[in-house]
Amino acid sequence: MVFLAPLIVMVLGSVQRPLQPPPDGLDLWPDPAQWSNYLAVSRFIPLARLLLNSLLLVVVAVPVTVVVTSMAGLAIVTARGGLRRGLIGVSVFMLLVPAAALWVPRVVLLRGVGLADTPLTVALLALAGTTPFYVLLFALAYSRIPVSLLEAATLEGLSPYAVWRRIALPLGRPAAVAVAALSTLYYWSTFMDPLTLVSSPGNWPVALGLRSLSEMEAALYPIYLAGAVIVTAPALLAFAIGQRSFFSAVERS
Amino acid sequence: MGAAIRRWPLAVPYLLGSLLLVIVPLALAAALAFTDYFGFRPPEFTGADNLVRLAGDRAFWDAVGVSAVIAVIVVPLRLFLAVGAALLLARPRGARTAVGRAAAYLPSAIPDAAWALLWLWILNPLYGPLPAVLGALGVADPGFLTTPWGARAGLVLVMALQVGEAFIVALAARAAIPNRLYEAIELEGGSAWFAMTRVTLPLMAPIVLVLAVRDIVVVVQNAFVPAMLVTDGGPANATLTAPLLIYRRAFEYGELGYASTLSVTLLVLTGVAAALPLWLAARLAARQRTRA
Amino acid sequence: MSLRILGAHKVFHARGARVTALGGIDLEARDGELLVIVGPSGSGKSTLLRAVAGLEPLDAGRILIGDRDVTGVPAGRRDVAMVFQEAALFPHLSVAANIGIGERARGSDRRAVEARVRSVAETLAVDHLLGRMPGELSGGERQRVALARVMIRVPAVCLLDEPLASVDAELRLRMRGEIRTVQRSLGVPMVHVTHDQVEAMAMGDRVAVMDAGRVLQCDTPAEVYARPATMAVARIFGPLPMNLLPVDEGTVVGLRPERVRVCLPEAGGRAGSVVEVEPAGEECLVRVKPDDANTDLLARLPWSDAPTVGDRVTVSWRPQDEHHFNATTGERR
Amino acid sequence: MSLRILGAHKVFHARGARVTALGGIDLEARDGELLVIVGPSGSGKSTLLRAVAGLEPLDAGRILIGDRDVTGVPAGRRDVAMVFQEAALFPHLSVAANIGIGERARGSDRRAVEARVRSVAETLAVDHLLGRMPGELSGGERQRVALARVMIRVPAVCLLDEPLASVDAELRLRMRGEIRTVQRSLGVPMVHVTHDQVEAMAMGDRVAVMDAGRVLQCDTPAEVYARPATMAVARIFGPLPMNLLPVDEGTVVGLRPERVRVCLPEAGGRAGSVVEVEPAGEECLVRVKPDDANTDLLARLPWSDAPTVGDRVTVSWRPQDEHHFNATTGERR
Amino acid sequence: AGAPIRLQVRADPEEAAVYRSLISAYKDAGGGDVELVTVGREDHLTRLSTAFASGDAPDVFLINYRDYPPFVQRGAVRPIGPLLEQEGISTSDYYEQPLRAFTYQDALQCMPQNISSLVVYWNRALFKQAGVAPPAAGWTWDEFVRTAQALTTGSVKGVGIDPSITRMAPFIWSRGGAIVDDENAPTRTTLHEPGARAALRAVVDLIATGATPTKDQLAAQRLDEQFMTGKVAMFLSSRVEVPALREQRGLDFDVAALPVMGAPASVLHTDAYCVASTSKNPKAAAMFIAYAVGRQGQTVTALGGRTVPSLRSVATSPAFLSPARPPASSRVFLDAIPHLRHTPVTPSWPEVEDVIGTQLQRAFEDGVPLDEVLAEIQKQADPLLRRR
Ligand SMILES: Nc1ncnc2c1ncn2[C@@H]1O[C@H](COP(=O)(O)OP(=O)(O)OP(=O)(O)O)[C@@H](O)[C@H]1O
Ligand SMILES: Nc1ncnc2c1ncn2[C@@H]1O[C@H](COP(=O)(O)OP(=O)(O)OP(=O)(O)O)[C@@H](O)[C@H]1O
Ligand SMILES: [Mg+2]
Ligand SMILES: [Mg+2]
Repeated sequence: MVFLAPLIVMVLGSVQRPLQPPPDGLDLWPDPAQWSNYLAVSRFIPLARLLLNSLLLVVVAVPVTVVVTSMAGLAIVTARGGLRRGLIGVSVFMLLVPAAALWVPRVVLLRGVGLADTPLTVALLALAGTTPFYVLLFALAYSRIPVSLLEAATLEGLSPYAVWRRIALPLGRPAAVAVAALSTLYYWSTFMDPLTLVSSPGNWPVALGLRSLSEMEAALYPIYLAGAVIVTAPALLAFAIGQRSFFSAVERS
Repeated sequence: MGAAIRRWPLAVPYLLGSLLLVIVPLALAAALAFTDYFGFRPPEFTGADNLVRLAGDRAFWDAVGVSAVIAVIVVPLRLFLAVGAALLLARPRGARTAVGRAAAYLPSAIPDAAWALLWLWILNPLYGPLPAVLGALGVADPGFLTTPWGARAGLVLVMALQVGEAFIVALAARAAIPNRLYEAIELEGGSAWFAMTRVTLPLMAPIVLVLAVRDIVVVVQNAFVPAMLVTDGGPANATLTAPLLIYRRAFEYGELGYASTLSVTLLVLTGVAAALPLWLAARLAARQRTRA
Repeated sequence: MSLRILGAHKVFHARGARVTALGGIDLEARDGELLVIVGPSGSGKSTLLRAVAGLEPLDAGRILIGDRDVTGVPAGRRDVAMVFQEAALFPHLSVAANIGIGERARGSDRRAVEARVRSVAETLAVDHLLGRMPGELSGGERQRVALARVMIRVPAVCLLDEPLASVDAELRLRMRGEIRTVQRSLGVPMVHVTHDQVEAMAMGDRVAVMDAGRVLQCDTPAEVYARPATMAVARIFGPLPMNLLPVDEGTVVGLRPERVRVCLPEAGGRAGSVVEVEPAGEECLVRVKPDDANTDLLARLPWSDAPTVGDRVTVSWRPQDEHHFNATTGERR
Repeated sequence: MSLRILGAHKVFHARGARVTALGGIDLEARDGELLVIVGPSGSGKSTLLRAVAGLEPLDAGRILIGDRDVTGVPAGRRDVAMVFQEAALFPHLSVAANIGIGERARGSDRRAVEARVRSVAETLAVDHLLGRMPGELSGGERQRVALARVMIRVPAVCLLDEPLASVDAELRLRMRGEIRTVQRSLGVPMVHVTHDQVEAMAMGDRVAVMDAGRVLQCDTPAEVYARPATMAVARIFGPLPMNLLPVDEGTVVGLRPERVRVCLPEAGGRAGSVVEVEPAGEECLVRVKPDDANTDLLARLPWSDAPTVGDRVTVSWRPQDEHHFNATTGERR
Repeated sequence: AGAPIRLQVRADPEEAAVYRSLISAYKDAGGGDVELVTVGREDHLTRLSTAFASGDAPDVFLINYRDYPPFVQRGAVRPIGPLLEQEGISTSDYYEQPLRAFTYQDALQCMPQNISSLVVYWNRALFKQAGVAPPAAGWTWDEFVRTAQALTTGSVKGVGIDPSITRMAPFIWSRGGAIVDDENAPTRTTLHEPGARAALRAVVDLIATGATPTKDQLAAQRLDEQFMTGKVAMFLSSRVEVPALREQRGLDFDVAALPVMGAPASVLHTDAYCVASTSKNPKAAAMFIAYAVGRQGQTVTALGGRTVPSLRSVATSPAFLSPARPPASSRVFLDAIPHLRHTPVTPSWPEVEDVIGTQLQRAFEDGVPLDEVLAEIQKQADPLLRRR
């Protein structure tokens, strides 16, 4: 219940009448419900455009993330000795790097190679696995696969790529689904990355739009909350639809 | 001599991506740490000046202290909640599990700003339900937004419940434990508690460890959004965490060079902090191995 | 306390198909008795053990331990010990901890457990491995560790699912003795699944022959060997499957390969030619294709009498060595 | 193309201890030859196969397939097929897909692979399981599927690590034949690890006896059986371990239990008493404690001659059945 | 029409609409393409910094006076004076204070868009209810305190003041004190010196009367929201509050001059358009700025309600002054202009402000003795000022 409350409050708040004196705290029950707030959102931000950008971002970045991180995870699990320690060490080290330290150098670098400021600039992060955390996640998941399975596949003449594609990925499906879900959420809601990496508003994802809505006057908060619901809904909807298969994938060991 | 199986080429995309997006930028940041840099002109090399300044930068060390205090409380709490929820909801038991799982995951799906807004209301000293409930229970109101420790407690709550990620990861880890092992314990007449402490938790330990390291990093370095939106560092800098301070230093005061110095320092400090659970886990695992 | 299984039924639903793993099993393992179960792969042996242990709920039927009906009782409270077919070792625990985990689970003191672990490990010749992790063991070592985990306690019933499959011949011989000794000293019913016919005959007080989810015969090894109840039993039980020759309509004659004589063509009997010769120590296995039948005949002969492939021979046997079966029902006549 | 293993060395470091899994192995499996490896649990058999397959790097030594030195070649490029001791089936693929995965990986057409899969599945009697998932198979079924996966292709070398351990006797007999047929038609060297002595004798063109990381003897089964090179071989190889009696200083006499006669006390020989009788089909195993020695003597007798435990008996044997070993080196005299 | 340029402004979504109409008006008037980037409060500087660092800075950006020192001192700005001259803008048409504030090393760096100042917002209904006379021009601090006390009843507090140096500065100046030793080249703070101290003392005394919101109330709701919901009858802020208060149905408010402790004084709030030193199209940038601060542009932004125009002619036009749209007494903003002063221009000023704000909060809300707080300010802020 503690967990569910925010959603309820958010939805209720989003149908409050805007432009009335801010209630003492949040007046929970709206009377009457003001559904027009949802239409009002696009008066303030180009909602459709931003949603589209976000969708594009997710569609590109999430698969790339899953592919890059799961391949790296498999490499870690099958490497031995120094190579293995090296890969894990690099990943843990990168996990420790503060995001704030990277914003400025990153944008300087990406501009230098001409990759800044596109709707997909943020998706580049997927090449680095989005976060090394996902790589470690895969490494752990794959370390549970009996070694003899991977060995058998190799003996059957499967290339490293085929071992990954045909054996490791399906066997590590829980991890893949988890990483896909987590990275979807990440790309759907990240706003610091696009804020620093993408200068043209036309290329912004919706989270950044929502971020600017969040700075509206208190009196307009219902509209912000409506925006928040619009932005949260796809994530939740995807979760609700996928939840069964998601958890069943997670469950199957 | 021999031929191990070669699958390291699979790591190449990841390593290249990391090189471009993390390692090289980090190297740049490390270089900037020894400069005066404001972003408008090329950086000026200043040698060890920034380090000297760092040594005497009380505000920064205070902020590191605040971050440490919060991390010490939040990280175990988050792990406890995430792993606890994962264990409780590991076995499908109909609709309640589904609802429970969705609920555990939800807060992480809600935009930060909305989440912060909600907590501003929940913690509100006058209208908030939490102080009211505490009052009704006869517990003294800690002053969630008004006193230093109250604000820290509030921040802890805000961060503690957003554990959807860790929850899912823990759930996946729990699911990966072969059922056969539980059958064996069951046959031996081991209690559920025994199975959890001797089988589940030790087998989940590596993942919990990674979660712990990551949580430390998240709380100590990246989670300035709650601090910024809920308490804005106040009251009297009681919740001015290291990342928030660095953020201000870099972007409000425009000192990108010195902010780099602070970031790199923080990186080193978190490295040390993260080494702690790693060390602890190694010790524990060694004990576990032989004892059962 | 005896173990009784009454009318056990279990159907799996695999990819739409129904697999009857247990098709109504009635079986009893008496107090202090070692009941061996043999049967072809997939005949439901593991399923039966798992049902007894409480790991697999039955669709119908009851399980009684002594006078206690444990059908609905959770596995943990049945007081049943079991060695799994694939040694279920805890990968994060050392061999010593793996062996001792049950005792620890039941709350024994660590010191006391350590001593017990060492002694049972010695019995099973794994004491030099106590500090290792399961990932560092060979296949047979793993099975012995799993066995040690069970032998450390005194349960109400003891179940072994092919615990010696990967153990070498010499050790196997020794462990067979050990298991029997332990079982006798415990005096509890023990059910032992094996594919090794020699093991079945050597160890079992009684042996139950299973096929396709049913118990075909349950009697002393000697009796089952001497008078198999059905053709299926005749094929399943024994160091070598019985030769089954359809003689006239309605009757099949069964002949143990050990009782088949192979002589030079001149002697009386059926003529045929040798299609295969397998050496087997002092003996050899000879497969003969009789001229007047489609079924090969298997014979076990002393190595000294071994023919070579292609030889023309005559096969014969004594009439009293014939077993007669009903060709349609498969039952003994 | 033959398989040659030259000076293979492998040491594991387990919890501080050094375990010499391979202590300098030289071995050859000739073209079209079936080489059986037997040896006690933990003697390094699996490690040797894994080294040949390229799964375990050697500390020293070379592996040659034909004239090609594959020592440094990664596993995927050695063209070696292997059945693992624990059937390594892909749990997410159906049985059919498991069998066909290698063919598909090598780029064969799906149609063609399907047909091949079906035919090899029939050979191994798993065609009715093709649509199932590995989790829904019994232990023996799983091993047969693993075998099918190897038998579908024509590799340069074929390695089998106890592929029949959980298969029932009858099927085993049949599969033994199948494997040999396949191997002969492939005409490649095949190395087969087994614990089943009967299997070793029946199938092997030659047999290598391993112990503690070394090859003790490598010769035809008949020769190894007839003239074991060392006491260890004598114990390890054969359906029953050889009796080893220290007679005088420096010499141990070995006696196959099959050659030991047990008679009534009056007859000539050593007196003793029966301590154990294990039935074994037509025969029985009798353990006799001679009055003048500490070592028990094992004898295999026809069932009709079976004594009972406690009987006073005399054991005797023919002098030509004695094997003589050096008591200190263990070597044959 | 000139080359396309990019404009970055800090604006919340409502304000963004105003800038969008400004740009479309510019286009209608034959101007070139302008890409608008609106960024929220918190993110404006972050974006600017990273954009500058990566060489992708907007051509024109709007910046608040308080944030501007680092930018100008560190060379982010191209002096706008000469550029605007070419566009035919005569600075004499504009109020002088903001121009002076944005002049650095004798050159006009950025062109002010507005000229706001600190005023007292007051709730007409609550005044009527309490029977208190509306604030009169030139009212004294004591009158102010009395008014606040009179307004304080039950659930209503008399006045709310944020604990920040921009709120305190006018009183300090009015009382004859100073914030720093030298406004052009500050080397230390002077809040502990008698004039400033007395002004701060007066505020602390006001708080002690209970006429201001309690600590809990302050934590529960922002001052502007408390004003909207009638929980405080007066509060101090700049012009920025007007659009939101206007939207508030049923709220009848007006603005009044700050009370004086000695001489009249107020503090300058202003934003200006700057041309980035990296801009490749300074000409087009200047053209746009000329339009935006020109008559039409200023009228568009003034109508938005948010700004007090920096162009005199528009400031005195109905677009700004019309009493039809509250606050009726907008002229108060213009009346304050002669007494406007501004805070020092030095790169570390934003940080100094944060330090002072944190300490004042302790004095105002936690009851920490004023002298202790002032000593702490000295200790923390003075080194910052001395740092370049
Ligand atoms: N989980 C399952 N789902 C579907 N079918 C199953 C499942 N487990 C077992 N079976 C089927 O039930 C039958 C009996 O299986 P069981 O494991 O009891 O055989 P078994 O006698 O132990 O064989 P083996 O000697 O090979 O271990 C087999 O046909 C098997 O395929
Ligand atoms: N990864 C490992 N780490 C440490 N020791 C190992 C490892 N793998 C095997 N060993 C040891 O090496 C020796 C040889 O093992 P191997 O698996 O080759 O035996 P094996 O002959 O196949 O035995 P089995 O018949 O029981 O399968 C054993 O003593 C085993 O304990
Ligand atoms: Mg089984
Ligand atoms: Mg092995």
